Amino acid sequence: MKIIGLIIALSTGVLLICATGDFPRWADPASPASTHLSPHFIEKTMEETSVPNIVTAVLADYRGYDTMYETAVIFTAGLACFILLRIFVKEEPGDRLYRHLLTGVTVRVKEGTKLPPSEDFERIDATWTPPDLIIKTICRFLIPFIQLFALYVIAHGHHSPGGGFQGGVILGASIILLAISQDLRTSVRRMREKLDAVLCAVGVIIYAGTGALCLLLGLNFLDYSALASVLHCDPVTARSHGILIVEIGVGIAVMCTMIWIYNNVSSIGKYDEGL
Amino acid sequence: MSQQYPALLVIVPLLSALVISAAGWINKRLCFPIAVAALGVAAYSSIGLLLRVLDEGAIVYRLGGWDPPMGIAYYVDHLNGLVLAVVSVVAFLNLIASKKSIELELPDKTAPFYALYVLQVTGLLGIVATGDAFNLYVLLEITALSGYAMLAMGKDRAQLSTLNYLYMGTIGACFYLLGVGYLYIVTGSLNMVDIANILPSLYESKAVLGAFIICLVGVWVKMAFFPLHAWLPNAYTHGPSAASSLIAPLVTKVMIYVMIRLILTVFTPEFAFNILAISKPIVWLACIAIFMGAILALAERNLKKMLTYIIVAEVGYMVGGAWLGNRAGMTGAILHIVNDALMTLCAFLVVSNIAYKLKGYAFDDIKGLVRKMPFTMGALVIGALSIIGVPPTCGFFSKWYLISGAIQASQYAFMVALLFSSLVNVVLFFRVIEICYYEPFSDDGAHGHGPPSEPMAEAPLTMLVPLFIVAAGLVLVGIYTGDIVNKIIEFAIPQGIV
Amino acid sequence: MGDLIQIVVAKYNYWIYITLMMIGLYAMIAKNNLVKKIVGMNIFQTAIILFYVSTGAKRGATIPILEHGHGEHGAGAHVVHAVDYINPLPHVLMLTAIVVAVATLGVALALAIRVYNRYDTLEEDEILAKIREK
Amino acid sequence: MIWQLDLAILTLVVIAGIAAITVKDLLGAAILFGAYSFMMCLLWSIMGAVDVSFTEASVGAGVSTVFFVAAVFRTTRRTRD
Repeated sequence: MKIIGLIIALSTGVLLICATGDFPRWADPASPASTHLSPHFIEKTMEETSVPNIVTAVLADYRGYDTMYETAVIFTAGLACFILLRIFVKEEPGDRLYRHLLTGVTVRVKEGTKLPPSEDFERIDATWTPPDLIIKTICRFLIPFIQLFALYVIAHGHHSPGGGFQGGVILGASIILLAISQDLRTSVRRMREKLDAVLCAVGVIIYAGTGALCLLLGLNFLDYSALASVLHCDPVTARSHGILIVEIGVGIAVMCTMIWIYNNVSSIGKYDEGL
Repeated sequence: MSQQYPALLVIVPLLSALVISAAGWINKRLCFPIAVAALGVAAYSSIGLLLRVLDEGAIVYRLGGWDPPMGIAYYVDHLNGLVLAVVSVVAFLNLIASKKSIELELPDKTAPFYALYVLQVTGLLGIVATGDAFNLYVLLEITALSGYAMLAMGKDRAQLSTLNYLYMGTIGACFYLLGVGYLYIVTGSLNMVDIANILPSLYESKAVLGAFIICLVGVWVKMAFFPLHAWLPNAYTHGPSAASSLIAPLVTKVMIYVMIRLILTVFTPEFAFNILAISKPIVWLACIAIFMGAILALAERNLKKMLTYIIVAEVGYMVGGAWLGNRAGMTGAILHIVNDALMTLCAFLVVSNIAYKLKGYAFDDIKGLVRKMPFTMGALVIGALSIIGVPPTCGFFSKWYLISGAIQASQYAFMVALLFSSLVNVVLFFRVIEICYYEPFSDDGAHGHGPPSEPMAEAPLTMLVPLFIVAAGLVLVGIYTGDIVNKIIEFAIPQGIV
Repeated sequence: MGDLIQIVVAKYNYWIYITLMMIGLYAMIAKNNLVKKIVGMNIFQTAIILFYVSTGAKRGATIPILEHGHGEHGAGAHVVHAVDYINPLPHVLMLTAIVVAVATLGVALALAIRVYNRYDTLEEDEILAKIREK
Repeated sequence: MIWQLDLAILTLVVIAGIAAITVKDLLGAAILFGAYSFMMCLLWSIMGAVDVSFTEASVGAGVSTVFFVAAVFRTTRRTRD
């Protein structure tokens, strides 16, 4: 297998290197890639969509259809991880560990038995380590700021690098950070599985629904200028607002999918004990 | 509203897939009706679209209202109008047929399964309709990811074989992406028609040649063309019935459509057939694919796995037909996309009926099955006749075009391969039918009191009716082949190919 | 000398991209461990993304965010020249590709975990041996 | 764009890539892959693809690495190649 792999990789490499022979010079301003389509995007974006960040404009408007499917790909991945890994168990399986908060004594509870209801016991993971004050405090302190930054990234995507994806991933990462620094149950309490899964679909629905609204308003699918009559503004501004709406949808979908995938992967679908 | 058919075709399934996955958390019984409604709308609009294309010629739908090279456009002509109709109808019939088997095989995950099913169909329809090379890649990945998830829900070694499928599928998709990148760097465009307009001045360029080969190899991996077929049989065999009877008929066929689209629209036949002298080797490769597919199928003693090797051979038919480089061969290849989708669907629906009633589909399990499931077996006979290529069924006509194309191009090896494969198919299906008709159940043999009176235990009506529709479709498409060829495929092939 | 360096720089870039692709492809085919294959898959995808991004590079141009973007909208506010800004199209495409890559990664890891739960190993030859034993 | 920096980082990227697929510990491979992604994102910001490098920094170097670590934690670190 190693030799076959080497042969395939090398022959592909040779083919690719040979084909680079006729490429334009690297970073050449006169190359076809820089002269055919991109001048239109660079020069017309401002007057057609009034978004200074060209990447955002092309991403969500000119090639908005691609981006919708990209969101759908992420959604598909979340759904795939869910269907592959999630195990629905009625009772908690196996032995569970509880820690008595006052004394620090760890109690192992056998399968099928239950602990008397008491406020003093805290459920802990099998790989539990004593809480590190620094990590817990710093994470608790950081997470709101991370989330604030993520919202800024989504909202300011028109003017600076960023947008729905980056913001969504950062939002998702903040919840994942919570799950790592505390434990999975804490983060699932904050973001219930059902809410997460429904929001994941809702994010993509916001995107595709905006497109479908344009279609119902009489223009082509995803032609945000149709929103002008709803938003009471001129078509160019409507495009700018349309981009913001779909970016929010993308942000929600990406955030929830990242959390969904992480939860399923880190707990092997049991939603019980995480990393 | 008919202006918006191209959009409706993919948007309705996409939105309803999302609604299904959300509704699954509220009430699982909502999912199936939503999925049926969505695919029904898709099938309706794809047929409406095909009729419009027949009236008015190719339709360009500008998504986002931007003109094609800037934005993404759908470009629907006779070729993909036909394929769209086939994809949506096959997906719709299979969904209805699969309801019971999904509920049996995946009792607590029906909702996400329906969502993935509809997403898969969305991806396939999008791949066929799109006129943008990069958009095709994104849709390819939706199709692939939902396919992996569905196939991996099967039993035995389903996860392992799906993981191998994932590796191979990703290599294929990445190669395609790389090929598009090479095209982009020399043309600066991503729209298929636009690329085709720029390319003629670059035919000598090594980069274009490289792009073509890489794209082609990527698509070949995805369609399981012979040396790159290793992922297919295991992945399709071990998947749940509903998933394999959706993916087996459609995914390979859609990838063949992509290859034909690359040849006809993006790189133009002039470049593919005349400037490059690679037609002959590819047809030889197709011959080997057909031979190997047939021989490997002979070695199998499991009905479903045998069918997967037949798919490998059929891919060889279509690749070879497309690369013969003449009108008859191309007609045969396009016609065979339609026919093979229906034939494979018929065969796999039979398999899913068997799996619904019996434990397995190895040859030992299906002995004497005809007494137990006579209607299912009747449909299998029609499907088998079509795969073999017996005249009233549609399989005969596409094979006829392929063979006459091979004679015109004087590629006699391809003709021999086709005849050989038909012969092997006769043997394969005769063996299956013999086992089903004549061999008694193994435990009945012990009693030895004349013919056993096995009670009939046919699959439920919701599984049988779609199967009969498909079987009738095989004959009907065969009867109306002339119309399909003269009214649709004739216009799908550019005049340049004689 | 300056020219030579330029040529080497130009070609060196493409060679390195292709080397990275070869590393990824080799790992996907030849490695025995399922997770190593997934690492290879990501390296392959990232190398392709690198290749695309480099097609957008433009000498003497700045990042594709328009200056004087704030304030009045529409034409006439500020004349934009295409040569001043890097080609944004490959960036857009590659945002999509990165997301596709992470989606594939998620599904692949989920599958690898399922395989591990069933066979208790990630080595492909050990798994095949276990299947043959049954 | 400074070509010396570009070449240096390119070389580092290749080294990180080779290391990620040869190291005999899956957790190490995951971390090296994170390093690879992060250097890739530096490379892209040198080329002026700010949005792409931002995405790669959050997705490739951040979340992907977390997924890898989670999967390795749930399976095994052991590997023979």
